[in-house]
Amino acid sequence: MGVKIFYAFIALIGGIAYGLLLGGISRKITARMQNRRGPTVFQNFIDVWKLFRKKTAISHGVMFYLAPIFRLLGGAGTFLLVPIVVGNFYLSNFSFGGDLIVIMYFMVMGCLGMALGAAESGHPHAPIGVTRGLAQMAGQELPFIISVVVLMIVDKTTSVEGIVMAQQGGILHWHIFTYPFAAIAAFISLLGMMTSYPFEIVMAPQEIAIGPPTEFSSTFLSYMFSGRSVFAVAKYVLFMDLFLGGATNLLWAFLKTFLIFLWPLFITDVFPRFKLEQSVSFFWTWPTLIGLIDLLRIYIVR
Amino acid sequence: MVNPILIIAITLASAFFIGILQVYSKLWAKVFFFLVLIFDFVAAGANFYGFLSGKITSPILVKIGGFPPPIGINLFVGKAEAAMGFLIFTITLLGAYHLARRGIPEPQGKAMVLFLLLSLGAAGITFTGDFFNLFVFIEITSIAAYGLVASAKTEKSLEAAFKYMVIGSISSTFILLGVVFLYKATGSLNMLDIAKKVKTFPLTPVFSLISLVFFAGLLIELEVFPINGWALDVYQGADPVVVAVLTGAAVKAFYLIFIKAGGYLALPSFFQLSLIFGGGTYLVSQFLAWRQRDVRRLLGYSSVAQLGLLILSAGFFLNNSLPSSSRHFIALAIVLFVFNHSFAKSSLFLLVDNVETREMEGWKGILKRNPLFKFIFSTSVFSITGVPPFPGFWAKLLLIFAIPKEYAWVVGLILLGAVAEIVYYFRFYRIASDGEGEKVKKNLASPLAASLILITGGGVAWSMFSGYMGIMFNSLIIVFLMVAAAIYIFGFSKPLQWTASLVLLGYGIYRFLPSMKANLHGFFLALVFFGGAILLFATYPTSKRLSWSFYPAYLVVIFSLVGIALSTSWLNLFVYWELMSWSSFLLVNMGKKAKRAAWIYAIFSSAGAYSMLAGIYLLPKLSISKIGVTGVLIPVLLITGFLVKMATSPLHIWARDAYGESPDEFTPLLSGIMSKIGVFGSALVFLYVIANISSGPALRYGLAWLGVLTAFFMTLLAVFQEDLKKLLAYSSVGQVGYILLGLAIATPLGWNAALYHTVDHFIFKGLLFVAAAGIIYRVGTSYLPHMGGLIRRMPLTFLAVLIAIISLAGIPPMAGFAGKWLLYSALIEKQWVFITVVAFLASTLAFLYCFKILHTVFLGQLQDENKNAREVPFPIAAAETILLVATVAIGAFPRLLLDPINKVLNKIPGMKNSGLFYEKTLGAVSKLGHWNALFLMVFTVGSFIFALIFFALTSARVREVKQLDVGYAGEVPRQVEDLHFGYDLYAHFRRTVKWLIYPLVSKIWKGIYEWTGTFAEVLRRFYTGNINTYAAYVILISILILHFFAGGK
Amino acid sequence: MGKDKFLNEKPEKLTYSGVFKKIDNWARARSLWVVAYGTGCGAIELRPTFTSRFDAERFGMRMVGTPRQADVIVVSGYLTVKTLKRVIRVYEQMQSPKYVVALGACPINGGMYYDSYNAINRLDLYLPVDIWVTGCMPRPEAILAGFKRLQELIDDGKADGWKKYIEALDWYRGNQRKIIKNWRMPNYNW
Amino acid sequence: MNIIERLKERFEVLIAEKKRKDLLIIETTKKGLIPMLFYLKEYEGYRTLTLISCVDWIEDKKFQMSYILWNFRMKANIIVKFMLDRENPDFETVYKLWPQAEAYEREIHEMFGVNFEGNPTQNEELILEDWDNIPPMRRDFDTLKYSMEKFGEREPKSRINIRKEISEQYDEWRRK
Repeated sequence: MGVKIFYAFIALIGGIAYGLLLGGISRKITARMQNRRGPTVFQNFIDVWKLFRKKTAISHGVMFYLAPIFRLLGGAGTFLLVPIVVGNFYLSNFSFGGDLIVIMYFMVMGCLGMALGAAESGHPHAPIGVTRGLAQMAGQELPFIISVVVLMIVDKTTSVEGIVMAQQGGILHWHIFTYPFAAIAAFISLLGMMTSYPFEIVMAPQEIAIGPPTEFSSTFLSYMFSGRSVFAVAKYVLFMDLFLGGATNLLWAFLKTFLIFLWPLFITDVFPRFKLEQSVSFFWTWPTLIGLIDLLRIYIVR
Repeated sequence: MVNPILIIAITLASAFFIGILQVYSKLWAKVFFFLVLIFDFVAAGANFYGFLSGKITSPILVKIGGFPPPIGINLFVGKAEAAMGFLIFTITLLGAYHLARRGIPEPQGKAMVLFLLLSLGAAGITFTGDFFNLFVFIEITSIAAYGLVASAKTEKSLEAAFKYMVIGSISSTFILLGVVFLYKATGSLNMLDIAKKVKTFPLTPVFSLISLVFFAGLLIELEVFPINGWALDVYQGADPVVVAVLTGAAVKAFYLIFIKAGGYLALPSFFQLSLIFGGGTYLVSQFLAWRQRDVRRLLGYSSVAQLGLLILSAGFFLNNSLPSSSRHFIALAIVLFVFNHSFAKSSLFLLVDNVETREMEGWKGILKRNPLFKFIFSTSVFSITGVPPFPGFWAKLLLIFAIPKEYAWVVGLILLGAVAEIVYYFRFYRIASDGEGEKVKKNLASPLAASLILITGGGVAWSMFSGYMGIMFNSLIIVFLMVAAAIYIFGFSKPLQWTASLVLLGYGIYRFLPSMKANLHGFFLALVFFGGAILLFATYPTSKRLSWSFYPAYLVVIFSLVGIALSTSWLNLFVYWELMSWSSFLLVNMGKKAKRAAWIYAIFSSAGAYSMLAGIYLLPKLSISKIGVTGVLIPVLLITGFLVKMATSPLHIWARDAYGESPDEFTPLLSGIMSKIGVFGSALVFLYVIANISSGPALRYGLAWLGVLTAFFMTLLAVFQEDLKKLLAYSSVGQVGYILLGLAIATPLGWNAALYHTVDHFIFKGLLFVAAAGIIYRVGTSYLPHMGGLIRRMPLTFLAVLIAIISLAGIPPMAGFAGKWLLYSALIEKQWVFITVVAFLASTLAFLYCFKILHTVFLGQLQDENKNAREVPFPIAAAETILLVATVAIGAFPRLLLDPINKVLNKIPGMKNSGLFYEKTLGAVSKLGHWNALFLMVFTVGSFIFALIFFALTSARVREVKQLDVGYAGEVPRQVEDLHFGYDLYAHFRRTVKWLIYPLVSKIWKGIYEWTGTFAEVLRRFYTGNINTYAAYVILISILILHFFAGGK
Repeated sequence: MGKDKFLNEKPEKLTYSGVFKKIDNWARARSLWVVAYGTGCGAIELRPTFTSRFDAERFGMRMVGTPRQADVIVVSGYLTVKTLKRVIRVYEQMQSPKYVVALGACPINGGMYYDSYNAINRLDLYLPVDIWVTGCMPRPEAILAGFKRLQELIDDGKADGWKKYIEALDWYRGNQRKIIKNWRMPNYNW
Repeated sequence: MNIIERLKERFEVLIAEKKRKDLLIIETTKKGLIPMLFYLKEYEGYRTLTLISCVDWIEDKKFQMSYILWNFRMKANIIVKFMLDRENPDFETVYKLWPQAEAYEREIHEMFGVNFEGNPTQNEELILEDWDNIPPMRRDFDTLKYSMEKFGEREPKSRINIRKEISEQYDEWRRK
């Protein structure tokens, strides 16, 4: 167990670093798409360090103080519960802790903790952002749930390892090819999960400053930044495990997560922002209908 | 033994003597009047007691003038006659006493004479053994009644008296005609003689026609629909005291002769006649009263309906083809009905006499300021509507279970009418108890006596009932219930009541500990007891402002729940169920704005209970065990009753307001435990009924959809609630939907999920409601936008609510997640794909309101008016802590709860292999997946602490700032600024899901209510109020009766 | 102001030391977050600075919507008394280390509004300015040059206006109160 | 009969000048203004109040108040003006006729000190928070002097000097 914890810790550091790097890459790619040079790919590291080393910070109360920790815990916990390389002792982390259902609910913890801290700040923008985020979540979860239910039912398992195992035996066994509609639904839902344009509802800088974290500063913000990064990586890894057949070694894992990372990025950079109503309606119509095709398929075939 | 002739003769003589005495001394006339009545009362009582005690064994036969029966007139007093006589004189005495206290209408002498004549006539009708003599007494009664009705001397009463006279004459004519024909046909006027002759007599159509003429006359007097317009006018127009005596005594005498004549004349079509006229009158009148605004007329409709039910029962009683045991039960039911109705209705009419206004609106809030009035009113209304433990309830039960299965539709009709009765009576009750009315005249002695008689009768009826139906009521529970009543009667101070209740509950736990075995019954028994104790404990701090009857009613609820959990027979369960429903109705009604909610609650729970009763009636046997039934009707009827308590959509509309407006101290029980007893009932239905029918899987699938849609829609509605308790109410209902879903899956895993969630939902929702009670106590409002920022004032409550919410939302390390995990595992195992998706989505939606609770209550800006709010009082905090510890403990060690559940499930055939086993690293493992609760708890808490320490060490210098130190667009703040965002948090989301939250169900229910009312209004046009039409109806109906029922069909 | 709703305490003096001093300064210089707050006409020049054409993001700069997370406040042009109040509040709500950049002629000496009854003449009296960018208005290129200079100063550890402000808070406050007669803010805006 | 004649018939018109096809300037008296505005609004179709302005005729000891109205149908403006006593600048609000007048009047009150009787918000600060002098748009207000006194010297010897000066002040303060 001690070894496990040690390796998990290493993996966590790696995950955070990878997440920050991906964030930097996304900023760079966005900049290049907008015909400018953009910051270095390590910009996020600099930002995090700067925030981490700020001299002063303010706190609005206990929940506010704990919010970044919740956020980091939610991100890191999710990351550690998802096996990166299935079967590998060092890289499956704590995936014995729970199956896909556990992960899906664990994912909420960080968001909820941060939402509470933001709400305690007493800044009106914070609850506005949070309620938008939660409503958005209700929207994006539906297609995601549909595809996850499809996978769980066809693979007759709820554990991530089981789902990965079911996809072994060649690229065409990946769920993205065997259940393409479910995969499409889930990947559209991923756009919402990453809260990037066109589903940038929570932060919405043009409307409510930056929403929930308005009052967070300095070290608080650096923790949240790290938590957010590693949470993003956790989602990529989860999607890799669910749809791209998992990874057999670390290199594959990097490659596949990078591919998944690119998908929301390219959507983000070319679309304007939805209103919340439009966003939820969108999620509850098109991706849901697409996902339902596969759901109906397994319903009939079964 | 007192010779009945004495009663009649002395009353008759003194009636005329009073007229003379009146001229000399009004006072002495009055004294004499009462002396005569008391004599009658004592004499009739003595006879009745003689029959009861067995001193008189054979019927008293009085030969007048010494002629033997067939030739001379004679009186015949059997058991029934003696009882009826006693009833008549009791009611008359009560009425007379009331009249005397209020002031006898002028001219006093005439009124007293008529009053005596009325009672004398009624007694004569009862006692006589001769048909012609009967006619004479009917005439005496009627003429006295006309006079008394007119004595109020208002326009309405005079009109009513005139109508009564016209219709009464027609009726008398029919009766006389019948008697004459009878004599012609049989050559005798003596009832017994005729009865003897009829047995050997060829039943020719002509003879049937003759007796029909007689019965047509009687039916007119018995106010059957549609020839009862005059009677309603009498009820409405006459002096209420007179009406009380008329409906309580005179009409009952007519009813007795109706049964007697039915038996003597052996009319072949009597059964159909009574079924059609009795049933029709019953049902139509119950609905006609639906929108009635005039109190007296409403009571009139109710009287007519009750008479209809009596006529119906008479038909069954005299139907020789039924087994004698069921006829015996029906006889008992009739006795109870007559007793119940006479006293309850007289009491109500005497109460009406105390209130000036006729309009129901005028009764607004009348109960609030008049406690004694309230007591009498409640007793009478409860008794008439058949609320346990009053006689009406037992009468209804006896009647229903005595009706053979081939007349099941009659049972349906009776229950339908009963629901309608509850709708209008409790609308009346609601208006009377809503708000603060004025004090009324206090002339309450007679009605009080009547209601006390009713209560005694209820107790007697209960023991009789359990004796006859062979049901063993757990005597310990009865004792506890009586102690609860004693707490009410002795009226201790409220903290003392609280202590007494806790002690009683503790003693109950001690006594019932052996019953908490590892089976379903024991499981729910433990939940009721321990949960009830915790929730009761938390009521202490606010107990001072509670109503006097709070703790007794609370205890009655708890011990009824115990009774339900321990029931081995469906009927036993039903009795406790009703007791629980109605005591909880009283509790809900104690809320300040809860009157309407309580009314709807009463309607729904009684409708549900009657549906359950119909199901129980249709069951082949009453014990709770495997029952082989076919068809989907019985399980649906049964489970509807339980679903109402669980407030499953579309039966949920009572829940929001009943939860929201009921006293804060009671709501935790309502949500935490009472809804769970619905789960218990449903589990029984699933286990013993649905499991055995062929369409079981389809039914289960339907119920699963019902459960999941409830969860979905209630969650959605909770999101948009702005009231703390109503929000929690919707949430509670939604969570119970999950439990129903788990039950409907009916695999070991599904039942595991359902039972786990049952306990867990009690823990977190009990915690939330208890905390809500504390918060509302401190803050003084349950309106969410008026709260905010309370985390600094109530840190412990915040922590408790936070953990409860995490548990509710199903976020891993807390207890709630296990329920979710089990449920989804079961669903995926069962492969109900669409249901799984909706269930997942509903639980995602739950995050929305979870955040809303935490934010609007505890986070955000503190409002100025809550500046001085303190932490919740100690008992509430203690209860919170207990439940909090339970949540965390079960979160870390779910086997604390899962192992007992497994034990329970192992007792159930088909549920043996729970589908879960435990492994060291993987934790709980099902066929599909795994989840290690302890690891998650340790991992979460451990990393949390680690991260916290690291954060505290490395963070920048942190300054704790105050409320308005927020970077709000650089604006310079002002002291009065309210930056709290607490109203309509999800306005944007509501715009998206507008089409989903359209209040369809409540509109449908409202539509049903309104349309029934409108239909009743249309039907009511039948009563034109015109005597010509009434007379025409009478003639027409009589001809129809003669036409259709003649002939020995 | 109300004691119960505002933290009316003065900030502590901060020492500027530590093992990571060099790295800190390096990182601070390369990650300047500018609070999106425009005071005057210069705000219109600030936006293009962040667009594709001038691309301030390549220096690690970005706009943030809240003072809590910002490092730099740009006083972009003339400053009226009314706006000054808000600027002071925003500045004090920023977390240290923080920097002030004054754009255009007006904050330097009043510019074309030197005789206005309402525009201040010298920003220095009220806030510790780290960098002045002259011009009426300065073009984005000039603004970028200013920021570049600010980065150099931070790198060298010379941009210490924020420390000065805390040390001499009373002096600054005195100047501020001289023109803001009715001080309706807390003693220090946390 | 054109509008000038109609106005002359009803009100006291001092000057009526048709500047352009679509612009008419009317001068009236203080007493006649509000009835005239009312008439113009209700009967002549000048339903929109575009602007209220004030000019300080310090030599005449008058404020010239101008109300510019706009007739949407005819696409024509009318300027109604009158002279208000400078020493005693009390007038009534037209807030009841045009709610938007509230803000114009508030500004004129702040800048010129004209008192509009009946305007509910005119005493609230619009632009000048904590103003401590005579209204700044009056011509007898010396804005340069005021600025120098309040905000310091404008013309430094050089940029270095001002920096130096301020740092001197700062150092001096620190020494204390």
